[in-house]
Amino acid sequence: MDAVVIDSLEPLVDELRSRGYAVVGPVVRERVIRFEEIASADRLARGWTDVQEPGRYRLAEGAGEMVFSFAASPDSAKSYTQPPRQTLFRMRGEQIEEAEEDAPRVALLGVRACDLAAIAVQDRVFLGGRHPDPAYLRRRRALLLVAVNCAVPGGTCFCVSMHTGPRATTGFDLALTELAAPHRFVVETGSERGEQIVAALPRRPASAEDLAASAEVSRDAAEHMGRHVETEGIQERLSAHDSPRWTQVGARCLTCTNCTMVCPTCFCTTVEDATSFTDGTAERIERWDSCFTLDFSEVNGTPVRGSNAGRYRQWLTHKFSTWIDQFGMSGCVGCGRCITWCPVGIDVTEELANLP
Amino acid sequence: MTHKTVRIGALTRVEGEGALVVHARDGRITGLELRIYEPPRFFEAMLRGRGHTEPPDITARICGICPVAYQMSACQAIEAACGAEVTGPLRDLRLLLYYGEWIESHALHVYLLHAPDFLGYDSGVAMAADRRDLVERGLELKKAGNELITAIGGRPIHPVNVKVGGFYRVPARRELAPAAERLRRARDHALATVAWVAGFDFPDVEHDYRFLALRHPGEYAILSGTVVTGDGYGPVSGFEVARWPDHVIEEQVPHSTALHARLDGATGYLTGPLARYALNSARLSPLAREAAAAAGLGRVCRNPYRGIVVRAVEILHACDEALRLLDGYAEPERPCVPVEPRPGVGHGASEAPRGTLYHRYRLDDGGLVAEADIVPPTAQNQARIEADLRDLLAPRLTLPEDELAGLCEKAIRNHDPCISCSAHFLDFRVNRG
Amino acid sequence: MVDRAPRLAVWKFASCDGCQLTFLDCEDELLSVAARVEIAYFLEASSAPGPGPYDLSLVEGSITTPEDLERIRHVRRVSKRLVTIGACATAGGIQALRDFADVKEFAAVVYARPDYIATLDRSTPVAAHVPVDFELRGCPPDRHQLLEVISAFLAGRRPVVPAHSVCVECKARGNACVMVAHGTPCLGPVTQAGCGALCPTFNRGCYGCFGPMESPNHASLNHWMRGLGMSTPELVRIYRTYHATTEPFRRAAEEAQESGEEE
Amino acid sequence: MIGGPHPMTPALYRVRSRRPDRVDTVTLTLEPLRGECPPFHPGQFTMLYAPGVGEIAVSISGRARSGGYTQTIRAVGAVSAALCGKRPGDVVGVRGPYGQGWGLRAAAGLDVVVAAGGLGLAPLRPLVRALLGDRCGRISVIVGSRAPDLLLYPGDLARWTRQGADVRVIVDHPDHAWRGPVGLVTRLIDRIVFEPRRTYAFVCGPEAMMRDTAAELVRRGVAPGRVELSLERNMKCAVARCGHCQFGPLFVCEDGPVLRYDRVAPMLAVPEL
Ligand SMILES: Cc1cc2nc3c(=O)[nH]c(=O)nc-3n(C[C@H](O)[C@H](O)[C@H](O)COP(=O)(O)OP(=O)(O)OC[C@H]3O[C@@H](n4cnc5c(N)ncnc54)[C@H](O)[C@@H]3O)c2cc1C
Ligand code: SF4
Ligand code: SF4
Ligand code: SF4
Repeated sequence: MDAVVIDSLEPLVDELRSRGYAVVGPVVRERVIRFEEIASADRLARGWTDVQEPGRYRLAEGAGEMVFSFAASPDSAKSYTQPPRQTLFRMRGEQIEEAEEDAPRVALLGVRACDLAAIAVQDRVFLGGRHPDPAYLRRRRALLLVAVNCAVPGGTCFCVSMHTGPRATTGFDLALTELAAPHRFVVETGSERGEQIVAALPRRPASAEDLAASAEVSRDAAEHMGRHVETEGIQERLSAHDSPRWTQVGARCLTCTNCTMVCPTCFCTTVEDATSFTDGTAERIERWDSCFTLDFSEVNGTPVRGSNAGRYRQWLTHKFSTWIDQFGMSGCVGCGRCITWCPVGIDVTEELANLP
Repeated sequence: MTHKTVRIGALTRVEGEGALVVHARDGRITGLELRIYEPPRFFEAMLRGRGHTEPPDITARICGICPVAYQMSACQAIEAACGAEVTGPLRDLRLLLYYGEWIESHALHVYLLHAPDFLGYDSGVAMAADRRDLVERGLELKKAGNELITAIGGRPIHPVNVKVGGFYRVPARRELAPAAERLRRARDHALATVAWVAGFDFPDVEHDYRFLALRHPGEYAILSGTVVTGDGYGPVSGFEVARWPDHVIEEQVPHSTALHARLDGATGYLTGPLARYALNSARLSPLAREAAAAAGLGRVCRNPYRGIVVRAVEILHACDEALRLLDGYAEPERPCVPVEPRPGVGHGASEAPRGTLYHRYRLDDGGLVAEADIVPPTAQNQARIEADLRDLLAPRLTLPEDELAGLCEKAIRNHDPCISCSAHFLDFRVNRG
Repeated sequence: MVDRAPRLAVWKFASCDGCQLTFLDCEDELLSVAARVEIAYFLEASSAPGPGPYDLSLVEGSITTPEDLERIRHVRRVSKRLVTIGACATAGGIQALRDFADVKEFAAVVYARPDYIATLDRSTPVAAHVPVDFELRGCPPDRHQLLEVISAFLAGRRPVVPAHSVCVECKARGNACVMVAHGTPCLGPVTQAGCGALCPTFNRGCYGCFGPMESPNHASLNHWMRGLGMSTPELVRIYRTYHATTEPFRRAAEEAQESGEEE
Repeated sequence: MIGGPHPMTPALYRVRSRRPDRVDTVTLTLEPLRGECPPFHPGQFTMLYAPGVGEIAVSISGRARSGGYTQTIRAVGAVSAALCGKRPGDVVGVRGPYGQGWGLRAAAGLDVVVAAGGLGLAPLRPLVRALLGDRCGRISVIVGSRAPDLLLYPGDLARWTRQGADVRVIVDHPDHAWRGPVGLVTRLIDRIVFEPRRTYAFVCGPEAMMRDTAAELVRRGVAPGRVELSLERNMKCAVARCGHCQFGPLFVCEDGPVLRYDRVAPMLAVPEL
């Protein structure tokens, strides 16, 4: 289907809801742009923008009617593709039953190109190996992705370096480009599901000017990346295991795990066991874990990576180097979340630039 | 010449650690010591040099049973010192939090600590073996209180959301909805509780108490008010909380880590449910007033054993009032009012479940606490509890010792003494002298 | 071997009673627990203390008097497993602030006749005196963690009480970092998880009531929090509350003092 | 197409028999409640789940005549202790077998050195059995044990000797009855006969022991590409999704646990990798 133009998001939100999707979109909550379920397009973070730098995020007033004038939110699609906590199975007596947690239909409205790239990374991790995860697949299928092409990259963004953005080219059901004067959205479709939805909306074909303006948005965004990473030779640079740089960053790193928790591709988990007082049911739970905890690498009572430097090195080398060995793609999509949300402002791009 | 010593090595089913020693000679009590051996924790001393924002969190740690009471008295004392006042919807939210603590604390005492005395069990858990339905009802009530505190304060013990000036974040209406739902059921449980405990077999005892409680023009005072005292028959006299030090003086007794309080020179006054009821029963919610009447409480209750009925009535009042506030709840516009520290003295008092809890702080030029003074209810009641015990024992000294010990423990539990609280108060003026 | 219910004891030392109350606050589980274990000694809840030995002792409170020093040794002798609960029992609690002062002066401030008061110079955790099998942190401990310790004990497993930072729970709960988004100083990154990241959920910085996490980097955090406007005395005070005498928080306060002098 | 059970859901097995090996170590024979035991390669492991307690990685130490797996577990913590406490008839969960086993075929026609430290003998046991079954070259088995009474599988060791292997044992802490050598397992390399340039080696034990043994063999001329080690890392999933066992670019669970020394030697030299 050719690109179309819609003037308002209201019919889109309504259409998605009428198809049984919970629509999750950007709203302002506690002075941060968050993704949460909305009942109507009114709730969206219209007129807000954000200012992001290492270790600092501030909400700010944006351009009047524009709905998507901000960069990455602390929320990514990860909470939907891989919930922070899931029950794996329950065992009672000699019976074991898988906890088929239901996968509600969710439409994510406002995901960015980097987020789509992150979902592709997760697809590779959870579905592309020898032991694909049926629960992940269920959730993934229940997810409808309405992407928005970035207009205002944040101070910590570097998707251009990672070749993941700023324009959404694949992996979405719908992709919107928000245009001003007059306020409108160019809509591209990326799936049959997407086409059916567009077919139900009031729309008009996109004109050549609409398309040119849409392309201009992405060109402009690409020129305003807050950060840059030199990916050429990155694996070689990251093989400098004994660089003094690791000790320096280790002295700053809190080993708090925030970077891994907000990263849309970090997939590490651990398991917990629970037993009930009443009926003796045993339960196994999988939850997010992080390579920054000591337990993570514990063998025979001692962590393999005891120092902060060792743990930071593991995270950075995995993201940008060994991930490529393991999955044939980089683990970083350049969203900048780990930089903004590191409580002490450690900047992966700076660390990478400072390696020999 | 006959000697007799009654000893209770460790009081049970009270909060904190205490013991009782009674000496008698020739049928006369020669010594009676309610010993509080709760180790001293020196809160007033530790508070010196802390920031003006800190006492609510720090003093909460005096008592895990009534942390909200400490937080409320501390906040109000500091706000008074800084010339700030919390009013309107923010004050309502404080009241709601406090009602939660009342429900939780009273339900704990009524069901798990006190009722077993009347029904002949060693504990609430033992009682559950025969009367699981009752204990479950009590636990549900308690849970309703805890959920309300949790929704507003984050957790029931040492809530994290209380701040000098108000709160860190005010809950949205929808966040309070589950607690409100549970409270509706709790109110029915509370009604049933009043009827249930009213039917207990009470010894026929009455004491001429001198009562002390807060009084508020529009409320059955919990959060704030002026101090009133009286005997329940005659007129009351009153004073502003800021005049507390002129009226209440503490003194140290050798057998205890707690101090005894004197009101206008006389020892042995009573604060807590009986006092509140005697002085303020007209301000109970209509539902609670009706239930009290049906339970035969009258306008004043001087029988300490019936304290359990008054507590049940107060649970009902708290549920009822909390629901009224919840139904009218609109999210306050801002979570707190600004409180700028300035040098000066502030006093604050509120009604902890066990009675009036008074705080006083002096802030220095840097906004730090220079002096702190805390008078918890059990310290005020200790002399009166000892008097109750003398009255109880004097005519019964011929009874076997273990029987006497049992009677004493019950008489002490009537007052729900919170011994954790009582081990740390002082009056600076006394000690400085 | 006869299968009998494990015997549980709950002991109190210098404390606010909150940790024991946490147990009674498990309204939904209390009666099920009581059905699985024999609550043999629990003065606050029962006037029928059963004699030892006990399979599991939960100990609340810190050691502050000469008698308590004796009593904790007794508790250890009569307990197969001894689990300390709460900041007082695991770290000395708020009353350990006396360690930074002169306890005699403290007593003189509070009591007219300090000579009546028998107390030790320091408030110490239980583990300073007897071996402890497990320490459950928190002022107060989290209800779910307390139940987890009891049920892990019954199931013979290692309790799920991770030693990582509050941030892990904060992010799993879906909070945005209050330090990054609001500039609110927060001890979450150096504090052990367990509470469910309560304070940040209420828009407040963590004040460290679960004590230091497994590898706290206070120097880096202090530096950052100074940038957010905290003064040296404020930094010192925030570490000197409920876990003041734990080695990491003691050092954190000292580090703040030292780096404050440099500036 | 993706379907079927979740990769983290175990199959249920019943403990068929239990043999205490030494004070803290037990060998269990496990049979599935339904269906058959999947085939395994020597060196592979399973994830054993003690219901309500936890799940740990345990090597397969052999196949019982009945067809079940035998697995040897040392009680070092809660989960291993719970598994050691299982009795015949009890039910446990099993996932696997997982991982890359020993390069049995690569050793064909060569002298073989098998070096084990402590419990490291468990995954080597099915290997030695297989080697003895289908080849006739020189086979040396050198075993280090902390103390004589902690030695695993003494019956197997004797049988292997009878079957023609050169089996030698060394201990750290001898008792009065011990007449054999004392020290680290590397000392035994002197005593065995092998042609370094035509030798293949299989090593399993504590990491330091493996590093030293491999280095010593290489020093004597064994090609680093002909030395295999079985690495141990923290494992929660064994299917390359939990991230715990990463070792540089490797997932020890899927790319290992058996890895060639030429590949891992540089990584083993990096602290905290
Ligand atoms: C490939 C492989 C094969 C193994 N084969 C055997 C075997 O045949 N027999 C045997 O007795 N043991 C074997 N182990 C070691 C065994 O997995 C650990 O001893 C066990 O995990 C300890 O768990 P625990 O709960 O009993 O002890 P704890 O020390 O209480 O362990 C606590 C936690 O730490 C983790 N942990 C601790 N040590 C290890 C470790 N070495 N590996 C992975 N996780 C660890 C566990 O995940 C556990 O959840 C093997 C390990 C690996 C990786
Ligand atoms: S490593 Fe950082 S920038 Fe890269 S995807 Fe993760 S959070 Fe985003
Ligand atoms: S890099 Fe930053 S966010 Fe990540 S663990 Fe270190 S301090 Fe925390
Ligand atoms: S966030 Fe910190 S201070 Fe607040 S409850 Fe949790 S551990 Fe305690």
